[in-house]
Amino acid sequence: MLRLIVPGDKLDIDLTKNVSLGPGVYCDPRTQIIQPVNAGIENIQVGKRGQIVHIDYDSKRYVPAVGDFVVGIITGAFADSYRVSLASFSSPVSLSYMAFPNASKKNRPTLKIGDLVYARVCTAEKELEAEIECVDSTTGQSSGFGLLEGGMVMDVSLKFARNLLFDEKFPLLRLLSQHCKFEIAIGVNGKIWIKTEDTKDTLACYKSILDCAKHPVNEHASILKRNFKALLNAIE
Amino acid sequence: MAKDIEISTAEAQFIVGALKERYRLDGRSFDEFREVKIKFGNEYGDVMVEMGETKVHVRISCQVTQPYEDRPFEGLFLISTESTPMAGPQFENGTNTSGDEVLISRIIEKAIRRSGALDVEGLCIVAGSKCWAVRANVHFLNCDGGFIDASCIAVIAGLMHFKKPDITVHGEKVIVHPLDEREPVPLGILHIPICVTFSFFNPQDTEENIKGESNQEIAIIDATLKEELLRDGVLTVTLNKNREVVQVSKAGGLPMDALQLMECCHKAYSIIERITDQIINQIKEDYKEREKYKALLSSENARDAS
Amino acid sequence: MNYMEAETVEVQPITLQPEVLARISPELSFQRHLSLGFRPSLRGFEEFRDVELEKDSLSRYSTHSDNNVIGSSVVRSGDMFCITKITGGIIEDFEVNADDDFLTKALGENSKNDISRYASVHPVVEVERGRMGACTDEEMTVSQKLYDGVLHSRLIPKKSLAVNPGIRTTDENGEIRVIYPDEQSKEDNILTRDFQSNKKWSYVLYAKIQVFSRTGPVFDLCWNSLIYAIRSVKLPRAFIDERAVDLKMTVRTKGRSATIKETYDILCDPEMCSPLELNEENISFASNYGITDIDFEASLDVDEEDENMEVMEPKTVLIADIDTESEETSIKSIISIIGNERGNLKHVSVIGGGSKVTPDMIKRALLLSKERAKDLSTKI
Amino acid sequence: MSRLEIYSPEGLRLDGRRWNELRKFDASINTHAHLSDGSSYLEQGNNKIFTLVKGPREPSQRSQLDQSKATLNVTVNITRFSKFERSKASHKNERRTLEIQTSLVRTFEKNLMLQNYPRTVIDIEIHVLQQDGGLVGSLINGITLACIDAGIAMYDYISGVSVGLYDTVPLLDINSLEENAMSCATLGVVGKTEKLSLLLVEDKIPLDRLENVLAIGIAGAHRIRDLMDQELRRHAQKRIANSSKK
Amino acid sequence: MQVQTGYLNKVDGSSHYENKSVKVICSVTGPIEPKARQELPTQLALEVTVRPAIGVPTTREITLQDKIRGVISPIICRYKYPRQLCQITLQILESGEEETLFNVKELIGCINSTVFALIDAAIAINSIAVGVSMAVMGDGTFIVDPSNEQLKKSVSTHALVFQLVDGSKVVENVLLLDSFGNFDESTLFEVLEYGEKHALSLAKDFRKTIETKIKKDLFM
Repeated sequence: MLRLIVPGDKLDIDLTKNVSLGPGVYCDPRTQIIQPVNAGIENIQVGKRGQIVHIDYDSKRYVPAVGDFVVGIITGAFADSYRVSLASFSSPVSLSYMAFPNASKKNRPTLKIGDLVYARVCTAEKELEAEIECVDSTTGQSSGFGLLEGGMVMDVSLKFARNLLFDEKFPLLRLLSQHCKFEIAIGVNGKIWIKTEDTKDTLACYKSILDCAKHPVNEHASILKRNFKALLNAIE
Repeated sequence: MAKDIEISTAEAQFIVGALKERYRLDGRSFDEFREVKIKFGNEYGDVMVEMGETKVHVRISCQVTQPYEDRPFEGLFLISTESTPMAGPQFENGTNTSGDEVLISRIIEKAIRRSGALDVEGLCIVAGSKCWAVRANVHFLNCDGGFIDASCIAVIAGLMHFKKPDITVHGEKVIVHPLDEREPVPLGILHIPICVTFSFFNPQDTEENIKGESNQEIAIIDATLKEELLRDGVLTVTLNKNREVVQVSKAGGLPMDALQLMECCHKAYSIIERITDQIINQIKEDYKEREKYKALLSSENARDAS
Repeated sequence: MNYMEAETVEVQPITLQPEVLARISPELSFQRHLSLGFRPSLRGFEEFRDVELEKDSLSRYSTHSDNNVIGSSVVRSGDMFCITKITGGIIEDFEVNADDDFLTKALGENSKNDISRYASVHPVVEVERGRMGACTDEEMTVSQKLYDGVLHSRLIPKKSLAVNPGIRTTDENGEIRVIYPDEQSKEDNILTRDFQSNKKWSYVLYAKIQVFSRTGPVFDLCWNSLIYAIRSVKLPRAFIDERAVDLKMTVRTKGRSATIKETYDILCDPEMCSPLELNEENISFASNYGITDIDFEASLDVDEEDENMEVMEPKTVLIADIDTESEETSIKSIISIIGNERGNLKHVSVIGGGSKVTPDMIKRALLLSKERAKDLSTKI
Repeated sequence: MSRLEIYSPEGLRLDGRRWNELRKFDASINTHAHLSDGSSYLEQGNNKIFTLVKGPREPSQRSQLDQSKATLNVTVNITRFSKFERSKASHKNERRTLEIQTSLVRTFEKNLMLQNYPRTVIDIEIHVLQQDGGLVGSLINGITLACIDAGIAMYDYISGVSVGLYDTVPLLDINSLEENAMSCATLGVVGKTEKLSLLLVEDKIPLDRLENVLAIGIAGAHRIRDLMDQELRRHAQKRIANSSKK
Repeated sequence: MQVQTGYLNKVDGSSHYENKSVKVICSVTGPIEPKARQELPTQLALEVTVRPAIGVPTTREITLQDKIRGVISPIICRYKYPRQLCQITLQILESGEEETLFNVKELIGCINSTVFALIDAAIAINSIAVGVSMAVMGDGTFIVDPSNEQLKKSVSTHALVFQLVDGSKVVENVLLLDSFGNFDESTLFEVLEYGEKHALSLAKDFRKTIETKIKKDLFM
């Protein structure tokens, strides 16, 4: 059952049992009351370890959380780390020189200001500057993280980025692959990087993704068709 | 500006690269002006202009005041532009002394006020002692490029749409009639200036631009925010339907061939012709709509009275 | 590692002087005081500071002094004090339709309540901080609230501010005389009729309010001081010089010319003045109240002595006349009242940023405000 | 204002020039050698301007530090006594002054090789002692000269001039009387090319006449470039002569 | 009341609010990096800006900002975003009242539109605030959302904001009561009661608007 939650509402949870709080639910540090703080759809799962509660909602401003895959722009370089922006005007996060595969004191990464990186958030304390890493710390491998060369980047809403990254049933990527070959990196900070073999395809992908973000899933196929066709026609 | 929007090298290269292949991100051609949407509010002189995602609101108001001592026959006309973080977090509150914001307000000022688009002598009530002060408040709501063009359209459309209360003068005594008592009177508009902004990109290196003969520079009309952030130079021309250049501003930036600039001016003319007609027509329609409404109301009143 | 360093260190509880604690943790200091039954200022919960008023201690506009103060007050409340100086100006009425007779006719006799028939003062509040600088937000907000308050209490009718200028004439013998329309004889009537101006003037009142040694919220002090000062306003009579009336000026621009008449200045008479007519029943006084929860966990003596004492219910109390930094930062729910001793209210503002504001609390505050207004009104 | 004859039927202007003649152009560089790294003094007609270039030097504020290129600042000080009537208020924070400053920064940003001086700041100070029309053009010339004197790498000269349009006749290098009486355009031309770095038109000019105005402006600007070039070469010769003496 | 969320796309949250003759746009951006002087070590800093429809901002707008901040601060979970900034900008398009005399309608319009913009920006809030503007006329009648003429003829004007929780059906606190004019204790309590009733019914509209927004965002 879908239940609309507005901040201040009571959540349908059993407080005598364990509760894990997801996005949109907050425990007030003073009163210790668990309450919804965002408007959205209530989502409660009761598992073995207790209840997991979160609110489903969409937003634009990204707040770092551990484990998130993000696309960031290098905005500064310091003695031992880069400063990276995950969203314009947000507090910057840091990317240590040691957070790269095979990193050592001697072997420094060679990123430049303005470069795009794909990374994972490794610490995110709300009082401190968050940190990201370009290495899978369990394997020490790059695992697809690191510099994103060329291509194009676009900003979408956070919900859309999450759908694209996590929802296997979300058809957009599969549909895109029917039109052209592409490389893609999806950051849950709402930045999507895409690279194809030529400008025209990238442009079509760029427009299609942005259009699809504003329309329900069932219209995606026709949006793609239209955009790719329009660009093909423009050539002739 | 407080802080800038961050743009990655990859994105910048892609956008300029696409321009070289004559593509723009939003699929427009280089010479295509975005569709202008003009909406009027409930009051006279309340205009909202939208160009793509760019939104500008203008409110015209007036009050009786004293004229300047050295200009006893003229009313006052003031345009105030103030940006807020509403248009985008890159804008700062109140302090609009930064380069871009000064240029925006100066160009609007030159295009409309200095060019005498509003008949200020018509604002005089009693020479030397009473006159109308007309004020245009420009509110930047959403910035996706083209603030100058949109604001200029909004201000001039606002002035054309605005009506000031009717007055009766008995010697020194002035009676201002409320809007519901007497039909208000429109302002005197002497010409309709419209701004068109070109953004220039240099696809080659600087040397070629300055020394070379190739003139390969790219000029696009009505840039979006991203294009504005990446452009190398900008030109704003203001024209009216009388084929007069009201104002031209190319404050530095990428050096451009004089002939190419001339070409821009000619391109701009066809655009301003179209927009001028659009404004005139929309105001006509809005007035008609109001008339209808008013007629409806008065007939109802008449019925009530009987 | 050195053995000595590893030795255990005895942790001593730190004892802080009350004033030090008040700086470091105003909230804790506030709660400690409350749990003992009084406030950081050592006042009781519902105890007000005493207010002292000095009337007419500042000189005013007259032949003897060259200042232009037409009303003033000096008010002290606790450590804070406040000087209000009211100055006046005369402006030409541009509100062309705002004629009082016109309004009465247009709106009918019942329009006495109509807000456009009342005026306000233009206050500028300065809270002295011992340094120069731009206006703070507090100064601007207090100024605006004072303006709104005076306007909406309908204290000053526009009619009382209308200027009825006299004429200064010089007769054949060189004798200078000022004739006012309300005290003229028959022959003068003929004289002044010609000068009956088409223009309308009115007084505007400006108030400069300076607050010294700020210890807490300043609005109430400023309001009360302003009310005392308004009560003491005496408006000087104004006149026009006969010779100036004839003055005509020809202006020529761009080949056009026009004659501008009535460039005369209006002058004030330093000798004659009359008190500003107020709607006396609308004089009111301000007071404020905070609502806060007493947090017994913060008190010093619960843990040891009264172990068996039942857990105290959190208690909500009303604090009258907020003062001191610790109260100002700790109290988030505030009731501010402007009213008179008869329970007639002019302004009530409730901000419920913290503890719950209950009707009972508001009722209690209203009751206290009546007593306070009674006390303050006796000082005029 | 009395009716002045701006342009006589014989083709003479108020100060006796013909339509295509420049005003007296007197420039000298290295005038304030101890005060700055580069300086110039320029008299263009009755415009009297001196320009100081300080830098490239370390920025005083961290915010001015740019990793990739030098930061350029221009301050224009229009003195209160620069016009016939002394102005009551300072021109410092006027919008017009701010506009001129921004325009000048943007004009020279593209012409100076700022990428050669990363992490530094270049301050340009201009003092207008006297003004008589066509101010922005003169400011451009002053900066060009001073920057060359300071030895800052640049791509080419930029020369500025203003052109008025009297009915159908374009008048080159106008003074303030002419400026007030007609509409005019200010140009900043790059070297001997036809490229405009700066173009300002502030009053109505018929669209079909604009090309004409630009053409005469460009020609005039080229002439000014030559005059500046002459002065620079004269100054250089003098220096060479001085150094060879030793 | 008509509200459109997501009206502007360059900010994180926005709303276009229209109620009778009041029209306000609100934008919210945050949490973002504050300037050094704005930063608070333990909580979110709020920057509230109000721009009038006509003229330049004066002390009147500063006072509005102050009142809005007083209402909005307690409903935002400010300790969730230490050392961050939230910019709230309000542009009044139509005030619906004579600016020199009143500010009730604008104040309520600003507060209501801010609540929607905050929700749109997904800033954590612990409850919603619902505001009502009222006028008491000479004959003792109460008018909600009075017109300019009614305001001018009124005896007293009241701005009320309630903090609502639990399905937005329970009043948690009175966030603001701002009354001017000539009234007494019993009128004040009647106003409070009447306003509360109206706010609770208005809250239903609030929830409906929020529901449409959520459904649109999540394509449901």
